[in-house]
Amino acid sequence: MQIKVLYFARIKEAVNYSSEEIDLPADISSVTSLKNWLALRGDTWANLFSGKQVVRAAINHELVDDMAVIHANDEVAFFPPVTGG
Amino acid sequence: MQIKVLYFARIKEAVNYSSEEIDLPADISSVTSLKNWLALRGDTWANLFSGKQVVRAAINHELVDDMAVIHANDEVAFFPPVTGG
Amino acid sequence: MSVRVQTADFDVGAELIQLRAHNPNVGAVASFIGLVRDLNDANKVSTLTLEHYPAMTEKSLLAIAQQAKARWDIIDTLIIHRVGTLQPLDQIVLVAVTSAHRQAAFQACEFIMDYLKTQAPFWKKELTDAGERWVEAKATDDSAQQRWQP
Amino acid sequence: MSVRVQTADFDVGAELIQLRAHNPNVGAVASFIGLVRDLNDANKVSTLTLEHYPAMTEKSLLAIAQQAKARWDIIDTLIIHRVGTLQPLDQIVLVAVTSAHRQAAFQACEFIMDYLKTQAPFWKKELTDAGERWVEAKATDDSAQQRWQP
Repeated sequence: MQIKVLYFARIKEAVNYSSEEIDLPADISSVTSLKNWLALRGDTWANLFSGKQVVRAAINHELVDDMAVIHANDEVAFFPPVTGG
Repeated sequence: MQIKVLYFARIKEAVNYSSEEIDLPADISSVTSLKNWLALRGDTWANLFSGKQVVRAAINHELVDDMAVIHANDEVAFFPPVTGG
Repeated sequence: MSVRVQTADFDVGAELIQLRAHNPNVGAVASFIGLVRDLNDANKVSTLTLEHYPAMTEKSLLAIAQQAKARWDIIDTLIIHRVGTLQPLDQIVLVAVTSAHRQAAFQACEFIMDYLKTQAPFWKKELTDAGERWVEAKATDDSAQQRWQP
Repeated sequence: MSVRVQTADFDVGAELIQLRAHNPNVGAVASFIGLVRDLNDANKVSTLTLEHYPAMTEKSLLAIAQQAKARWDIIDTLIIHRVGTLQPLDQIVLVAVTSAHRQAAFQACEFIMDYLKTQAPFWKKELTDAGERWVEAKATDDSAQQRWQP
């Protein structure tokens, strides 16, 4: 299925772009499985998404935990713990 | 000994004046004994100072409890619980 | 630490700017404004008159600010309290605290308000549709103050 | 409930007057201002740049304000958060809450700040004398937020 993925802050800088359209393999349907799948893209991605760093996720502009299910056309965002205020 | 006594808010209105100089009998040396002594002045005073109402006290501009000792030339103030803010 | 008791109104925006002026250590300003409401105990309030004990009031407020300063890592405090006759919508009190981090500013600001409500010599008299009356002290204010005690 | 995310500065005095304007039920205004400090983790800070997630930010702040409204007896809330590049002494955030009585306003204001710090999609990058760096999230902010959970 087709989804949009956004990256913010230090993650955006590390992967060097802010958004992409991804056509997900059929077996990738949760935040966890998407993270694991992204981690296979190479060292930078493995470093970010294999669990060594805390990476928060939102689906369609709501914070979610890693168990959350991804649906077609969702906007998934990855970012470090927030530091506003 | 000579002291100054001030009254505020509903107590001032009840006794109908705001301050007086008092020459205390020798055996009156605490807030409690001063209250008991004032309560002997008549119905209005008894009503205020015999313990039916909460009457707070300050000596020389500091809140004190009824055990506090009064010294010559002290400024003693009596008032209801405060309601500022 | 600044304490003012006055009949005049105050400009909250200007006071807060003044309190933190030119101090780049200030990361947090917590503040509280108390206002005259038009309703108390189901009666319409038309005026609120604040009496105080002039020789004691500022001293008492300063002692409260000093306790807050001793207890939390704060930079500065401001307390302004009005006296005299006020109307609904009027400002009564401003308490503001500056600090590096927000927890200290919030806690000290609440502490000052809780102590001011129970220790500072002010008394409110309301003129309502049921006549003139002294405002009664609230048990909830006593318990709010007592929670800070060790 | 009003939420604004903007690059422009804001006038705290005017905002607070606006928030309580003409409402004689408001007896209490609790507010918090967050400011850029010139020192963080022992490094001199020259600029602070705030990035955010535009499609999510206001929605997230509104959800936090709604939770506060559901939990306390408050009248209105205002959240203004700046984005872009700021300098020491600059205002970052204003949170203000109006209510009849002070406890609800204080609690809701602290709650909103604690949730904003841990839930709203803002990220700070500092330019310091040691170079550019992303500000790290603090464990103390997580525990501040967790204390509100049932």
